[in-house]
Amino acid sequence: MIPENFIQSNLQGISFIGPELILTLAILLILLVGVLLPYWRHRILFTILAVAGLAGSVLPLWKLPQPAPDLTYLSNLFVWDWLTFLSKPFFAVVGVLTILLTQVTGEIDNSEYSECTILVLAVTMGMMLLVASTDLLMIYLAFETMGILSYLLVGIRARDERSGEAALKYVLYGAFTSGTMLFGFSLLFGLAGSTDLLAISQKVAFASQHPQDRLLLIVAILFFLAGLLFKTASFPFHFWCPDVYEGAPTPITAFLSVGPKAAGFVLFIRLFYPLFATGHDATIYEAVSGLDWPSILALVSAITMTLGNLAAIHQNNLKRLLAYSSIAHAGYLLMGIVSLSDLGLRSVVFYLVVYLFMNVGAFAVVAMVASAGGSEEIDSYRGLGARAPYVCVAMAIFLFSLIGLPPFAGFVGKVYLFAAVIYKKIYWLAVVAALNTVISLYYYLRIVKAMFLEKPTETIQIQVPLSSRVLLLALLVPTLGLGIYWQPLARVVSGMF
Amino acid sequence: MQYSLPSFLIVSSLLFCLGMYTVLTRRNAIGILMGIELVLNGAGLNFVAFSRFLEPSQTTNLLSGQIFTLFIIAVAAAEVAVALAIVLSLYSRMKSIDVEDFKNLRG
Amino acid sequence: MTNLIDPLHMKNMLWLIPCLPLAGAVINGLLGKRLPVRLVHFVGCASVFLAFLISVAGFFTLLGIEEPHQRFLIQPLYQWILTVWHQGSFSLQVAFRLDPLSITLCLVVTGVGFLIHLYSVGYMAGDESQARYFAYLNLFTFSMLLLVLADNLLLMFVGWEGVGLCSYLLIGFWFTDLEKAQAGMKAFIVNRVGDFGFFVGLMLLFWTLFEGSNGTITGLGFQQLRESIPLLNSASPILGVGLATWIGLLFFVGATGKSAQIPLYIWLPDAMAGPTPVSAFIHAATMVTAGVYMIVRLNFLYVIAPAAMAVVAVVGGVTAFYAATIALTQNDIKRVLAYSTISQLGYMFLAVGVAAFSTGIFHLVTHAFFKALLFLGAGSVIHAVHSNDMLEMGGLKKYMPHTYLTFMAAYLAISGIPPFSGFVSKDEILWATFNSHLPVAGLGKALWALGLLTAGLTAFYMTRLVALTFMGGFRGGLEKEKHLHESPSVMTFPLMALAVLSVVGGVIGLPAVTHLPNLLHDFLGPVLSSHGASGHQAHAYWLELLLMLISIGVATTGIYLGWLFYVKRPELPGKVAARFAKMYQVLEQKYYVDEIYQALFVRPLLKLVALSGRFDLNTIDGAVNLSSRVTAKFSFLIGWEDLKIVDGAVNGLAEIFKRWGAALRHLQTGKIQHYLYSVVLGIFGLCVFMFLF
Amino acid sequence: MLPDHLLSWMIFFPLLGAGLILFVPKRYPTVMKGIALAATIPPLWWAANLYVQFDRWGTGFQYVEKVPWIRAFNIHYYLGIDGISVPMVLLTALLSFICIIASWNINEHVRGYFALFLLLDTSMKGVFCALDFFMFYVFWELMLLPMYFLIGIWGGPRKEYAAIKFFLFTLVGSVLMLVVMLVFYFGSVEPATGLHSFDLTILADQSVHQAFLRSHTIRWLCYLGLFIGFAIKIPLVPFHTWLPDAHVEAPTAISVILAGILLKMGTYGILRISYPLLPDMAREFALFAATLGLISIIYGALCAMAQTDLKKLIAYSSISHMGFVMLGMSVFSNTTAINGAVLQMFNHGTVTAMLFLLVGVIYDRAHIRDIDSFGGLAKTMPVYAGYTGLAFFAALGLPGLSSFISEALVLVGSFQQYKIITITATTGIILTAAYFLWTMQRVFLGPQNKKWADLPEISLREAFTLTPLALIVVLLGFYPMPVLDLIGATLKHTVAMVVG
Repeated sequence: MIPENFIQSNLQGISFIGPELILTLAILLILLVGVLLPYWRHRILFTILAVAGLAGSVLPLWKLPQPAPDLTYLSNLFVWDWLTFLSKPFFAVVGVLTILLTQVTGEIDNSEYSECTILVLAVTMGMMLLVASTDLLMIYLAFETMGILSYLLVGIRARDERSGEAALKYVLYGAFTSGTMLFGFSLLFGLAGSTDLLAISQKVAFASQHPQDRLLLIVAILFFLAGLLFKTASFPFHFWCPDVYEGAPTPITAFLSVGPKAAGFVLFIRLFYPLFATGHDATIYEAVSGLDWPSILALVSAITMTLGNLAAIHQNNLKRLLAYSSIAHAGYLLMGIVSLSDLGLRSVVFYLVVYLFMNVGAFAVVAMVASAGGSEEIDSYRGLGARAPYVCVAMAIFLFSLIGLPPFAGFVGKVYLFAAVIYKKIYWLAVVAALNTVISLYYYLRIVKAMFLEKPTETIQIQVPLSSRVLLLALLVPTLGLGIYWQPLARVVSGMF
Repeated sequence: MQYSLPSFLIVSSLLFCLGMYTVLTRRNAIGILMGIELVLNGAGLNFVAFSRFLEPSQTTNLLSGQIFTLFIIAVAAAEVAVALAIVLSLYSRMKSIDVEDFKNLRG
Repeated sequence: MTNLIDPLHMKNMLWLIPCLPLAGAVINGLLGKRLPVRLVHFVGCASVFLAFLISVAGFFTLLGIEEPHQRFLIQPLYQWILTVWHQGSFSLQVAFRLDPLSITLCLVVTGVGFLIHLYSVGYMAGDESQARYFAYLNLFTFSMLLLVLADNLLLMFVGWEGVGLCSYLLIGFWFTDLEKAQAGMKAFIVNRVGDFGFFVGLMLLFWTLFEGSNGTITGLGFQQLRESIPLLNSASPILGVGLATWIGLLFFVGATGKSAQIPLYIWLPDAMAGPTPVSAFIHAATMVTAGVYMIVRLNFLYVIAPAAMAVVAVVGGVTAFYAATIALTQNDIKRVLAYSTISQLGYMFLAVGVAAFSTGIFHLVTHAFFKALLFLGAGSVIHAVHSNDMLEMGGLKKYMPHTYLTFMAAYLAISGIPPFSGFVSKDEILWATFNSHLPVAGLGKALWALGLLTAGLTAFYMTRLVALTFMGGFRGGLEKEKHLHESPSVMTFPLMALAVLSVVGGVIGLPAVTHLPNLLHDFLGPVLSSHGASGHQAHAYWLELLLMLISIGVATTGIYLGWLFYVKRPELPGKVAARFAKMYQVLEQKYYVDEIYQALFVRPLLKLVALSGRFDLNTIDGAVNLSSRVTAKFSFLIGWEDLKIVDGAVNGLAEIFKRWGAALRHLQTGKIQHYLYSVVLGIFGLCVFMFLF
Repeated sequence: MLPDHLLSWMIFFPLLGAGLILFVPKRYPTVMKGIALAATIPPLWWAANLYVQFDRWGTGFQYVEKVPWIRAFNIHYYLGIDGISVPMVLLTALLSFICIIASWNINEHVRGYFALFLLLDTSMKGVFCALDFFMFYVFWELMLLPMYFLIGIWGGPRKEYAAIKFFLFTLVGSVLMLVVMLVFYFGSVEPATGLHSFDLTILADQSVHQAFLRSHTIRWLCYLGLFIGFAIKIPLVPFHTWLPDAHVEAPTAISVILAGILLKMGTYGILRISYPLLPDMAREFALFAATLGLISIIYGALCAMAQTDLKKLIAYSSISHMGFVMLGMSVFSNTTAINGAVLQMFNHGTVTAMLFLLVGVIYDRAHIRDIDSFGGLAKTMPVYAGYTGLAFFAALGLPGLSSFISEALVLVGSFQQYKIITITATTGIILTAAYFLWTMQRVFLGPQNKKWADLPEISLREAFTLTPLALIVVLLGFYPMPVLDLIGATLKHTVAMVVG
C-alpha cells in the first residue's frame, strides 16, 4: 500500500512541475489546431499559442515556496533551488525569442511552421526538466529529450539539403557522445549503487581515497565531460558546431547557441559541484582530493577560447563566424565553472543571461538580412550602414557587446568572469582571456568595418519590416541597459547561492 | 553456474569498444547507427550487472538499475527512429547514405 | 631731469627699456602693412631712441649713487617659475638688474642701435616689407636688452635664444632667395648647439649649488649665485676636473656658439646674407658680444676656475689669429669684415681669459663703434655699387667723400693707430695679456706675441680693403661709374656720429701710463670680482710704453705692406699668391672648414635619420611594400599559399594570428568520420591530461 | 550661476547635444553643427569657472560627487578633480570647442560625425574626472568606439587599416588594465565596510592591500600591466607605431583631439593610478621609464626628420614631446621635473593642436601634405606663414613661448636624478630645432612656387580657431604661473606619496 505521505508528497510535487505541464498542454493544443485548420494560412495563430504557452509556464513559479538547496520533490527526482528558480524563466524567454524570430523571418515556411513551434516548446520543456533534475536517470531522460528533438529541429527544412546534412552530422555526433556519457553514468551507478546525486556525492568523497576507485571515477568524469563539452560546444567536442550552426535555419541556430548550450552549463554545475567538489558552506570550494578536474577544465577553457577566436578570423559566412564566436564564448563560460566559488557560479549564470540577448540579437540580424534579400556572406554587408542604418547600428551594438566593450552588457559579463578567475588567483587564464578579447575584436570589427567603412558591392535594398525592428529593440534594451545599470540582475543572481 | 560481476563488466566494456569501433570505421550512416546502439546496450548491460551484484546494503533500492536499462532501451529506440528519419530524408534527395558525400559544410 | 635721477623712481622705469622696443616690434609687426612707411620708420627709430634716453637717465642715476658697491637697481616684475618640494624649491622671478656692466651694454645697444635704425631708414628705402624689417629689428633690440638686463640666468637664456631667433629672421629676411634662408637656418642651429652647452652648464651650476647649500639656494639670480659660488670648490670634481671648470667650460661652449669663436663660428660668414645694417647691428656690435658679456657677468665663477680662463684665453687668441689669416684672402667686402669681427671677438675673449674683464668690455665698446661704422660704410658702398665684390670697386674716394672720411676714421681705429679708440683698447688687451699669469708658464707671453702678429695682419687686410675699395681707379665698368653717388644724409649722419665715437672712444679707458683715471675700469669695479689681474699695479711704466711703441710699429708696418701691395705695386699680390699657391688656396677656401663640418656632422646625421625612418617603417611597423617583395622571394620555399613573411613585429603579429586561423579552418574538414574520430581522440587526450596532473 | 554637481553636468552635457543631433532631419547639416557647437560652450564656461574657483592649496579632491552605482561590486559613481585634472579638463573643453569649429567643412554623414564627436568629448572628460577605477576604465574604453568610427569613416585613404590598428593597440593595453583592476579589487578590503572596493582614494592607502597584493612579484606584474596599457597611449617608442598611421589618416579635427588630449590620457593614467596605488613600484620602474622617455625623445626626433608627409612629421614630433613628459614624470627627488611634465602635457596639447589645424588649412586647399611639393608659401600666404612660424618655434621650444618653460623645467628637474639621460635628452632640442626649421624652409621659404601661387589666404574661421591657442602659447611662455600654481600643491603631494 503506498504510504500516505508518499502520495501527498507526490501530489504536492505536481505543483512544482507546473511549467512543464502547461507547456505540454500548449503542445497538445497546437497539434490539435494544426490538424483541424489547414496550416499554411495560420502561421500567426501558432505563434500566439506558443508564446502564450511559454509565458503561461512562468506563472506558477511565483506561487511556489521559497527555493532552498535541499527542497527536493517528486521523490527527490528534482530539486527546487535558486538555480532552477532562475533557469526556468530563462529557458522560457529563450523559447519566446526563438519563436518570435521564426515568425518574423521567413526562413521556415508555413508548411513546417507548426512542427517547428511544437519542437521548440518540447525542447524548452526538456531543458526545464534537465535543469531541475538531481537524479541520474531523470538527467539522462531530459538530456535525451532535449537532444533528440533538437536533431529534428535542425533537420526541419526538408527541401534544403544543407539542413539535412547538418541534422545528420548532429544526430550521429550527438547520439555517440550521449551514449558515452550514459556509459559514464553506468560506471558511477556501479560505484555508488544509486542514481540519486546526493547519495552518489557521499560515496564519491569516500571512494576517492582508494586508488582503484579513483581510476573508475576518472573514467566516469571523462565520459561525463564528453557529453557536457559536446552540449556546450567546447574543445575537443566542438567539431559539429560550425557545420550544424551553418546548416540549420538561423532561428534554430540562435536557439541552439543559447538554449541547449546554457542547459549544458547548468548541467555542469548540477553534476560537478555536488559530486566532485566539497566545502559547500564556504564561498570557495575545493575539488575532491585526487581528482584535479578544474585544471583540466581550465586548459580546455583556454584552448576553446583561443580556437574559437582564431578560427573565426578567416570566416566570410556570418553564421559560421558566429558559430566560432559561440565556441569562444563557451570557453569564457568555462572560466566561470573552473573557478570553484560562489562568485564563479554567479558569473556563469550572469554571463548566460547577458549572452542570451547579445547572441540572439546578432543571429536575429543575420536572419533578417538573409530573409530581406541579402546573403549570409559578408559581401552583402558591405556598405550596408548607409542603406539600412537601424539594423546595422543594432548589429554594431550586439557585436561590441560580444567583444566586451564597456557601455554594453557583454563587458559586465566579462568583468564577472574575470573577477571569478582572479578571485581564485588563476592569473594565467585571465591573461589568456584578455588576449583572446583582443583577437575577437579583429573579426567582430571586420563585420562592423564592412558595414560602415567599406563601399557596397551589392546594391539591393534591404527593407526590414517593423516587427523585426521591434524584436531588435527588445534585444537592444537589455544589452544596453544591463551594460549601464545591472544591479537588479546582480541581486537576483547573487540571491541564488 | 555462478558468474561474477567483473565478467559482466568485461562484456559491457567489450560491447562499448565494439560500438566505438563500428562508429569509427563504417562509412554507411546506418552502420554508424548500429555502432551507437551497441554503445547504448553496453551501458544498459552495465546497469543491469551492477544492480544484480551489488549487496542490498550498498544500494538504496534494488531495482533502479533495471529500471534505468528499460528507459535506455526506450530512448535508444526513439533516437534510432529520429536518426533513420533524417537519413531517409537525405537518401530521398541525395540518393546516397554514404557519409563521405556529405561534406560541403566545412572550413 | 633731477626727479629722473632719483633711484627709486628710476627703478620703476627699468622695465621700459626692453619693453619700448617690444612695443615698437608689436606695432610694426601686427599693423605694419596698414601704416604709412614714414610712420613705420618713426615707430621703429623712436622706440629705440626713447630706450636710449632712459638708459642715459639710468646711467646718471647710477653715477648719482656715491657708494660704488650700492650702484645697482633691481626691479622685480613678477614671479615667473615656482616649484616647491620638501627639500627645497626652484623659484625664478622676472626681474631687471641695472648695474654698471649692464648700463654700459645698454648704452651701446640702444645708442648704436638707434644710429643703425636711422641708417636702415635710408638703406631699406624701396624694399616692399620694411614694416617686417623694423619689427624684427625692434624685436632684436628687445631680446638683446632683455639679455643684458636679466637678473637671473634663465631669463638671460630667454634673451639669449631670442636674439638667436631674430638673427635667424633677419639673416633670412629676403627669404625668397633660398641660400639666404639656408644661412639663417644654419645660424640658428649652430647657435642652438651652443645653447645646449649653456643650458647644461646652467643645470649643473644650479644642482651643484643646491646640493652644496642643501636646499637654501632657490633660483639662479646673480646675487644669489655670487654669494654661494665658493660652494663650488667644496663640490667633488667629476672625472678629475673641478666643478667650477666644468661649468665655466660649458658656459664658454654657449659663448662660442653665440660669439662665433672656434669651433662654432661657421655661421657668421654666411650670416652676411642679411641686410648690411643687420650685419652691422647684430653681427658686429651687439649679439656677437653677448658671449663676452655673459663671461664678464659670471666673472665671479670664472675667477675661481683658472683652467677655464686659460681655455677661454687660448681659444680667443687662436681664433683671432685664425680669422685674421682667412680675412687676408677674401674678396667679398662683408666677409672680410665678418672675419675681422671674429678676430676682434677673439681679442675680447683673450682679454677676458686673462681676467682683464674691464678691458674686454672696453674693447667691446670701442669695437662696437668702429666695426659698426665699417659695416655701415661698406653698406653705403654696396648701396652705391650694388655688389659686394671688392674687385668691382676702387677709386670711390672721389665719388663718396663722406663715406670715405668716416671709413678712414674706423680703418685707423681698427688698425691700432693712436690716438684712435681701437688702438687704446687693443693695446690695453695686449698689455694685460703680456703680464697675465696663466696656469701654464709663458702662455701669457706666447698669446701676447700671437696677438701682436694678429694686430699686424689686421692692419694689413684693412689696408687691403681700403685700397681696393677707395684707392685706384673704378673697376666696375663705365656705365656703373656714371651713377655712383654719395649716400643720402640719413645714412651719412650715423656714419659721422660713429666716426666721432671711434676717434674719441678711447678716452673712457686710458692706459695707466697716461696717469689719467681709467674711467671705465673704475665704473665697472664693483661688478667685477676684486682681484682682477689688470688695473693700475705699480709696474714699470717704461715696459708699458715700450710695448705700446712695439704695437704701433707693428701696425704701421702692416699698413705700409698693405699700401705697398695694393697701391704702389698692384701686381705684387698676384706674384706672392702664385709663389705660395697651395697655402693661398687653403686660405681662400677658409681651410675647407665647411666641407669638413658637412662630412663630420651633417652627412652622418642625415644617414642616421634615413636609417631610423626606414627602421620605424619596416622593422617595428612592417609596411606592406617592402614585405611583399621579401615574401615573393621566399613564399615558394614554404609553399603556403597566402603566407606573408613576418614583416615587422607589429603587422607580423597580426599575420601570425591570421595564419593560425587559416590553419584551424583546414582542421574543420566537414567529414563526419573525422568528427566522430575527434570524439575518441578528445576523450583520449583528456585522459592523458587527467593522469598528467 | 553654476549648477551643483558641476562635474556631472560638464561631462554629460555634450551627450545631451549628441542625443539632440540624432533627431535633426538629414536636410539641415548646419543645424546639427550649431547644436554641436552649443553643446560645447557651456562645458567650456564651467571649465573656466572650475579653473577660477579651484582652491590652489587644498591637496584633496574638490567638487567631489559620490553616489553608489552598483552595490554588488561596491562600485560608486565617484567624480572629483585635483590639480592635475583641472588643466586637462580645461584643455579638453577648449579643444572640443575649437575642433567643432574646425570641422565645419565636414559634409558627409554630418549627423554621425558630430554625434560621435560629442560622445568622444563626454568620455574624455569622464576619464579626467573619474575617481573610481571601474568608472575610469569604462570611460577609458568608451573613448575607443567613437574614435574608431571617426578615423574609419571620415579618414584618409588607408583609414580602415589605421582605425583597426588604433583600436587593437589600445585594446591590448586596456585589457591588461582590466586584469590589474580586478587584482586590485580583490586585493583590497575597505576598512569601513569590509567590502572589496574600486575606489582609487581607498586603494591608494597601502594598508588596505591584502596579503597577496603585498608580494613583490604580483605588484611588479600589476605595475607592468598598467605601464604597458598607459605606455601604448602615451605612446612610448616600442608601442608607438599606431600613432603615425592614426594621425595621417584621421581628419584634421580628430587628429587635433587625438594629439591634443588622447595622448595625455596615458601620462594622466600613470599619475592618477600607477603612482598612488603602487608607489614602491613607481620608484623601481623610474629609471626604466626615464630611459624609454629618452629613447622616445631622440628616436621621435630622428624619425620626424626622415618624414616627407607633414602630418606624419608632426605625429613623430608629438612622440618626441611626450618623451619629455615621461622623462619628467619619472623623477621623484624634486617636483620641478613633474611640474614641468604636467605643464608640458598642457602645452603640448595647445601647440600640437595648432600644428594640426595649420596642416588642415593647407590640406583643405592643396589636398596634399607632401613637404617637398610645397615651397615659398610665405609669399602667397604671409599670415598663414606667421601662424605656422609661431607654432613651429613654440614646438621647437623657443624661450619666451610655452613649450620652453615646460621642457626647461623637465630637464632642470631630471638633471638632479639622471645626469647622463638628461644631457642626452638636451641634445633633443637641437634635433627638434633642426627638423622644424628644415620643414619651415622646404615649405615656406625659397622662391614662390608657381603651382601654389593662387592659394587663398587663411580664412577668418580658421584664424578664429588658431588665435586663442596662439595667445595661450605666448602668454604661458612669459607668465606660466596660472598653470604652475594650479598643479604645484597636488604634485608636491604626489611626489611625497611616491617617495613615501
